[in-house]
Amino acid sequence: MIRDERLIFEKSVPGRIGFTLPANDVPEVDLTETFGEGVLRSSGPEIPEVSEVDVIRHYTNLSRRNYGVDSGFYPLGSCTMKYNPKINEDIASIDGFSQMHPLQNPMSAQGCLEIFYRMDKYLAEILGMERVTLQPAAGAQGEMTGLMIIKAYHMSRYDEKRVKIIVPDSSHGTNPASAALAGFEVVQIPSDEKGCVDMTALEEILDDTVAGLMLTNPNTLGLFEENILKISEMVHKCGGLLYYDGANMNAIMGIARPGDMGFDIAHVNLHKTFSTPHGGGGPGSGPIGVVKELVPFLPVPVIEKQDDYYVLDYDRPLSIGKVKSFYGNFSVVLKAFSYIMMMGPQGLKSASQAAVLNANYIRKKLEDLYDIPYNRICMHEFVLSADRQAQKGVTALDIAKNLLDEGYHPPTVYFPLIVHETMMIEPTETESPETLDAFVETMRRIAQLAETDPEGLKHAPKNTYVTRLDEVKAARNPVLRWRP
Amino acid sequence: MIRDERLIFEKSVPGRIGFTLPANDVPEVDLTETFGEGVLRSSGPEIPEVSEVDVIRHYTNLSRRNYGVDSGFYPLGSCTMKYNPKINEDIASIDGFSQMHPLQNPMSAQGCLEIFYRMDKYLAEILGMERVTLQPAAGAQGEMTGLMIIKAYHMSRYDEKRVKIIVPDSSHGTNPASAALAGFEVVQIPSDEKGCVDMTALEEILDDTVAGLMLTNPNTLGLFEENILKISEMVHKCGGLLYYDGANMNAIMGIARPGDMGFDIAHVNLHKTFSTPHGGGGPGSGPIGVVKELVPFLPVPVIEKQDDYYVLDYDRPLSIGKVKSFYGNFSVVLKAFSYIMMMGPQGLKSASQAAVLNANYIRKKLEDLYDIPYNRICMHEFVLSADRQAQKGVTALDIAKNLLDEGYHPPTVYFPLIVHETMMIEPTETESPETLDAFVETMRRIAQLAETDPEGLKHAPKNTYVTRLDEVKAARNPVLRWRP
Amino acid sequence: MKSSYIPMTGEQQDAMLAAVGVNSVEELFSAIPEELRLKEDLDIPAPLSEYELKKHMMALSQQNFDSSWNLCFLGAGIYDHFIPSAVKHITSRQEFYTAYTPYQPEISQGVLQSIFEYQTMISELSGMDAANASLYDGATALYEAVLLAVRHTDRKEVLIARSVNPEYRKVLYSGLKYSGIIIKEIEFYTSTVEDKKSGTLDFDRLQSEINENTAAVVIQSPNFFGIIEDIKSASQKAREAGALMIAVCDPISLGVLESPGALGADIAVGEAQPLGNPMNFGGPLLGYFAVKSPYIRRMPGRIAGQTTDSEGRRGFVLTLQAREQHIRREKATSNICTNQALCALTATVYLSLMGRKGLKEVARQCIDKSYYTYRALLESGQADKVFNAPFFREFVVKPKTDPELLNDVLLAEGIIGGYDLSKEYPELEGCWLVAVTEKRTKDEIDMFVRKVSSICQGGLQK
Amino acid sequence: MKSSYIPMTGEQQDAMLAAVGVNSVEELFSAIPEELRLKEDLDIPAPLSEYELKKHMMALSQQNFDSSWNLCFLGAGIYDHFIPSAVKHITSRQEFYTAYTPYQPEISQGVLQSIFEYQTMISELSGMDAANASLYDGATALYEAVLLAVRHTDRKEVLIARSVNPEYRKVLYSGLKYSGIIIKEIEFYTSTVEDKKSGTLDFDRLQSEINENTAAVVIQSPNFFGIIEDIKSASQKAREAGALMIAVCDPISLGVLESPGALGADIAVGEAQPLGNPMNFGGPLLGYFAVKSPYIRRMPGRIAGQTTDSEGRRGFVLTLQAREQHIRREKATSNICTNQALCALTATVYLSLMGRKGLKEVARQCIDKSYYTYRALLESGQADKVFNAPFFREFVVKPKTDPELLNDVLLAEGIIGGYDLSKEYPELEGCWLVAVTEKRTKDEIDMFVRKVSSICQGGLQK
Ligand SMILES: Cc1ncc(COP(=O)(O)O)c(C=O)c1O
Ligand SMILES: Cc1ncc(COP(=O)(O)O)c(C=O)c1O
Repeated sequence: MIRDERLIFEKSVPGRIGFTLPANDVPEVDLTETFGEGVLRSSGPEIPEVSEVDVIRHYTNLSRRNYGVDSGFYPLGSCTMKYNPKINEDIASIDGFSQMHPLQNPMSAQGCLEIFYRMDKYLAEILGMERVTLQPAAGAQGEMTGLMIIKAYHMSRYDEKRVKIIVPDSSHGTNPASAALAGFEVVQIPSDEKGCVDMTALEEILDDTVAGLMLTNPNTLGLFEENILKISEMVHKCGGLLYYDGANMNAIMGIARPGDMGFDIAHVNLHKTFSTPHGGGGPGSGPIGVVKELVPFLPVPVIEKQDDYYVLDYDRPLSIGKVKSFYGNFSVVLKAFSYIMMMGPQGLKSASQAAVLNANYIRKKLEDLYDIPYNRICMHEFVLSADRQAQKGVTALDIAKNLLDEGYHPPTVYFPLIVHETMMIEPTETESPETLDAFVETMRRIAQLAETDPEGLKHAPKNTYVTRLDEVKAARNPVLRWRP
Repeated sequence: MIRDERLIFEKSVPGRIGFTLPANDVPEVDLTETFGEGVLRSSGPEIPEVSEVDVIRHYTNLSRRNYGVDSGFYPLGSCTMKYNPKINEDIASIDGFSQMHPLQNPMSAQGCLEIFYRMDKYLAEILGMERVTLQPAAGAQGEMTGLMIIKAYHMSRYDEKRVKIIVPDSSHGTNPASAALAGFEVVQIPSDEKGCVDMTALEEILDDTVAGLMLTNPNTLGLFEENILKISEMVHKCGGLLYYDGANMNAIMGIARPGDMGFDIAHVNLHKTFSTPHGGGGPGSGPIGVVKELVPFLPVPVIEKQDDYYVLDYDRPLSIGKVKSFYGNFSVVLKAFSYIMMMGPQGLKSASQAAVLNANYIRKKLEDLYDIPYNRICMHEFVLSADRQAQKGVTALDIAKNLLDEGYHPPTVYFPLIVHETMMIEPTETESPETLDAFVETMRRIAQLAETDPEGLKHAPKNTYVTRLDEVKAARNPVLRWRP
Repeated sequence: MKSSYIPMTGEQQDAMLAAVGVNSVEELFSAIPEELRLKEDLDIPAPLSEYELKKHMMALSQQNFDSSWNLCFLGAGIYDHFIPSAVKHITSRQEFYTAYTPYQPEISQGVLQSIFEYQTMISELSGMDAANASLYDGATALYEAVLLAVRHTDRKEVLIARSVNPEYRKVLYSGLKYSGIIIKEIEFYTSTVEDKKSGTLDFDRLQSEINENTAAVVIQSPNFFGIIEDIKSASQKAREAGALMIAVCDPISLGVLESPGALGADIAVGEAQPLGNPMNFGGPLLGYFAVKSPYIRRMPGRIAGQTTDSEGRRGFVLTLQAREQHIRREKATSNICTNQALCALTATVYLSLMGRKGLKEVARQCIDKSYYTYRALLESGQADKVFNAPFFREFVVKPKTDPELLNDVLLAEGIIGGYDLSKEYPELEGCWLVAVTEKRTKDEIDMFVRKVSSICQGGLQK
Repeated sequence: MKSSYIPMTGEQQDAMLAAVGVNSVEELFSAIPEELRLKEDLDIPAPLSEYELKKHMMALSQQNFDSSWNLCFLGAGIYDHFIPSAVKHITSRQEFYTAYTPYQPEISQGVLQSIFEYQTMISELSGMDAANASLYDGATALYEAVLLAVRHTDRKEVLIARSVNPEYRKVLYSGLKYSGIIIKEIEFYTSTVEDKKSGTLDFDRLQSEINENTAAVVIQSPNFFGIIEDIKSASQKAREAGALMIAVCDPISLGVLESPGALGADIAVGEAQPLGNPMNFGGPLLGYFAVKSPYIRRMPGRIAGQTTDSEGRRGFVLTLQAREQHIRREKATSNICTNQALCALTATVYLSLMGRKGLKEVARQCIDKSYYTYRALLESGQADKVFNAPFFREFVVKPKTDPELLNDVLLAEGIIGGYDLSKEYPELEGCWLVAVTEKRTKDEIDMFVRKVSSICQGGLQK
């Protein structure tokens, strides 16, 4: 690996250029005369001055210090790091899609609108919902949108005392954060010894101040909430709505549907379940589906078909408005749409089946050496605890760092918060049994080393571009930008 | 770096698939009935059975064990490893070019033909020649084509005793190889103490059996043949032709032209001078230009303009015929065409100027620590000798391997053959002074280590995916394919 | 399970089921109540092969009139700028685009360093001390900025210029609907057309609305009409009232215009799509978010910070995570998790390629070409002046033909016309917002002006 | 030196000139005789910026009728096969395409291993013991094969089927013109149209021409007419005469057809463009070259071989270099230096993706679809049978309208018609060579047949 630690700014040379532009062929405006005093920039910006080859080498080499799904196994629980088919990337680069302006006359954007419209239908079918909005840019924004709809729904019924949103203690951080942001009071309920919603606790909390319950199912332990029908009945009975965090949809595509479980609103992460690449942290897409009763509250515009044409319907008095500009992360939607078109009903189902089988396979192969707090058949992911190893001084974090040295992206660590020394393993369906076997073997070797040579595991990673980084230092003295 | 030593075959699992094809929508032909006995394959082929993710990971990771211009400095002398502008790659991928069949009606391929036609003109201007054929797929094929033209020319004059081609001892291996292949007797002449053609030796050899002389200018020592006008006069006088190996054109674009020097035929390597990427060993493109007298001998077809249309002219009785199917490596030509269009006359000249300045700069900065056999102002490259280091036991090869560890592609070693422990350094114009300085510093450090710790330099490379490879073993017991 | 994306073969499946100790795939799902298990296939189309898909999608794309073959004069927040080819060559490096958020810094230095560089560039452009790693878009960035201001000042009123992008205001209104935060819009100034201030923030109204309840003042410059606002005076007013100044600024304009930071703004946000990101029918976009130091720990979203590794080498990590949802849950500064990392990388590569000079040149050409277009339209006599303040890249005129009708005719001739302002500003009935980027040539502009004036002369009416 | 591709700034240039000890750039060129130094700029167009270039090239590409929007029924050696998207994603990895020939194996394991895999796949397909790393195209591969045979046998006569691709034969004739090697063409057999042998090699003629001077027998299967030849019998004849058997084979067909190796050929060559390489208006192509073991050290071009590194790990190097020009100079087996490495990588990735099953499926669909088309054309009554032997992907018919005319009309309707055989085979006047790959759907074929027959019924004549 080529060691070049400089920032792009540190490669800048005054006067060097990396761009070419057509020569200006219109008269020049006199800037100071036109704009007057104080409007024009007095100094900077310190944007680097480099050539095209500098830029290409710099970022190509940076990319080589990064690990993606295309580099190897990425069992990052809750993130569904499945393989991203290459054809989808090509499709998203078609000029006829990528060079469309969102405010064009809808008649000149029928291709885009058809995709939105059909994607709404497909996702509605997959989720068991009535309609879907593709506006939210990610899961968290989907949640926010859903919660706004819950709010709007209750308000439309003048039911103003519903201020509480219930979330299980195993829920993802975005759930309570979104609820709080949407102006709700967040009530956390515990999980029972089986890892599911504690029914007594739920029972106790349910009253007419409850606006809704947020749940992911299978939950973040990878377990299906077996009481889901009971839960939804209870919540509905007390007048609340059920929100489905669809981050875990990869377990149940074509097998079961949140709508059928009694959920009123459900989001999916296209960047997880529907295989759009995660981009090192986005862009994603978090469409939400709603039951019939909630359709009027969906964000505007809703894409409708009138006669043979697709139109943008803004005339929806009960709509919560807009959660994001325009219509959603179109090019992400495009990739997910392509994925669905290539998988078909059978393909999606097979994907979930294989994802679940893969997770169970790893679970089985590790159960003797690691603690598995809820050791039964899991869905697409499961949680183990490195507690046994931690007693020897080898934490989940140490295990993760050792996996780096072995060429793996580690599982999610320390989430969900209700399990000690958690490692959350989600292999996805795009991994081969050979890959799983190799990973299992590595995990077993690490477990054995934790017994025989725990100290040896404390210094990983060694084979990476940088060794263990001082996060405390970073937070204590934040250096958030380069300074000239 | 992820260590995965398996071949793609070793990842194969029976029944696994990586392809999708439309279902066959026509009736199936009964194969045995149609083809009869013995025509159908009885076994194999053992093509791997892998999934798309397997393929992507396998080759992505393989790519990470490779070094290109985009990885860093690549001063491989004689190869002009300049930066390859990205726009050219995009242009070559345009469907309107890449999806053209060569046998289409020329009226349906006017875009392609216009590019060939204009490229012919541009290169003719750059070379100082009358016309250019773009048919040859690489420099060596350009040479071959040129030599066939030389043959055809003499034969057309019934001058059948011209059987010799003269090449300097500093010439590239393809020169004598091409000459031999074209049916000539190869006569090698020595270089003089200045590194140029030995004029007395040349004088002696010139007679009416000489068909021609092949020369690159600047030559492979990076030196301009100062006697070039004299040489061409002498060769012409005795009835021979002059062939220009244009591998070194990057020194003189817009500054001097082979045609003006007296050359009758000249090739250029588009994959060197005109910045088309080398692809890890091709495809290249080696167009040749010829003087007016030789135009009738050019390979068919020649692209001509008739009225407003471009046509393929096959009706050329003196033509040597075809050296390659169709018209040349079109998509490579396309990239070089784009390059010329972006550089313009000034840009090409600046490129040569900067290339020459860069080479001289490195030469100057190394002259105290390395032997520089012909230490005067060089053109776009120069040759140093590691003789001094070799006396301490550190060969040019060792130096090269140490450069690998420092993140550089080494210079060409052991070519040209007339210098001991040669290293041929060609920085090209796309490298920044900072890069040159860093390289110089590394080369100086190595030279110092050769004095102080020669043994320490014998074990490089250490930081590469594999360490020094046993080439003798490979040649002695050739294993040229994987076996199941 | 025959799919090129699912490597498990039938035989392997059997072996794995056996290893797990179940008899069938179905058994794996036995935790799902029987009545919930789907009995039929999903009602979605049968699978297409890759080649069929490609043809299908090409056909759909051909239903669109895109800017690769139509001339785009539409802006209104999303701009058709030139994107150097090298940008995509970097962002399509698989190590970048197939990675998750950089939770494991040792194998994510590529993304982390690029975010750090992005934060630096955004800070430089906006004249701020720090920036985050991106937000969904300009609109949500503004929403987050307002929340920051409300929390920081512990006040509940926000003053926002009516000339702020309507999309942004809508997102803000939806997001704050039940929050108890009061938003007041400040009109733009209008008197005579010739008044140099017309189209800019009405400072008298600002003065009368601002008070000790004001958490923030929000203005946009160039504003939605392309007009440059007086951020400096607005900042002064905000500071006097103890409110925070939030400036929404276009990043390309900051190549030549003074930074909001230098003009006194506390927070700068905006849409960074113009920095190398394709328009993509409106998404993904790239919300940038930058602040002065006092507000750093209140920023939403991911932030990369510099640190050292165990051998003392420089490295980067996600930092200040104590603000974030995965640690603080309902007390987080924001719920954002997945952001727009690849778009931020795009902007970073774009800015590196353009460099300081290139960015200035783009900005310069936007000014020159928009002014050229503006003047030519006015000179044609077929479009009237509406405002008279200096603008950047985009301007308002009132053509003799209704904008919607005009756009329809232009579209048929391969031109994507300007934005019909009456949609969002009834008071600007008949007004047309035209954007001209560096991509437009003089010839194209001349043709555009010719077409517009000939359509107007034709006297088309609704 | 203002260029985004030349990083040296003016200041740096001055400093460097000083370091070199010259006063000006011109001084660097003082070795060039004054009279040779150009006084004026080259007469080539003024530079375009990237965006202008892109527009210019797009406009040029639009002068072409390409196969992305026209239906291609043209083959004759170059084929319009489906290329999975993943192929380009690999070949556009910069570490691959911006590298030189792998002279430094330790940093070139990517290219070297991929060549080793390519060699294996080609050997497998062709049933040979070894293959080289690629040659320019099928035509030059054949030329090299003939040279090998001549050298190996020390004989001077070569028998080649007239049904070998005319482009290949032309390249061979040009290359051998002054070599003293005599080439004799063996006609294809024709008697009645119904004869199953018509269109295949005329074995009687072969028999009468072959003798102790014959260095090689060259046949192509499927031959230029798409017809499968009897390589086995030809090999027998060659062996009996002490000549080498050179078979030119299409690699896609080898998914289902018996390999030339198994049928007794000594050398297999051909055009591997169909393996994932776009048609690219005829270049770059990919010549493959494979041999039985006795000929390995006579092979032309680059060869990768397996070895071990100093720690005993498997690795790959360029090997058997003693054959090559840079070592042997005029005694080299060939002059080839730069070959078609990236095209070979393309083929390798393509084959990996398609896998054994996919390759067979492609071959299968080519057969089914070409037979379907063939039969429909004959049934239409507007095209006559010419040969009656089994074919692969491509066949000859004689339509009622002259092929050239027919093609012109078809082109206007978005169809790239077949190859007019009269160009190269006067005896096949009016004959049309039609190729049908897996890309063509039944609907497209039906439309094609309908159009052909309606044009023919229209009775168009030259
Ligand atoms: C269970 C769960 N819910 C919600 C989210 C939030 O989704 P996003 O990152 O798309 O905002 C995630 C993503 O990490 C998740 O795993
Ligand atoms: C001086 C010289 N001549 C000829 C050649 C042959 O060119 P090609 O590799 O394109 O066949 C080369 C390439 O290495 C060269 O350097």
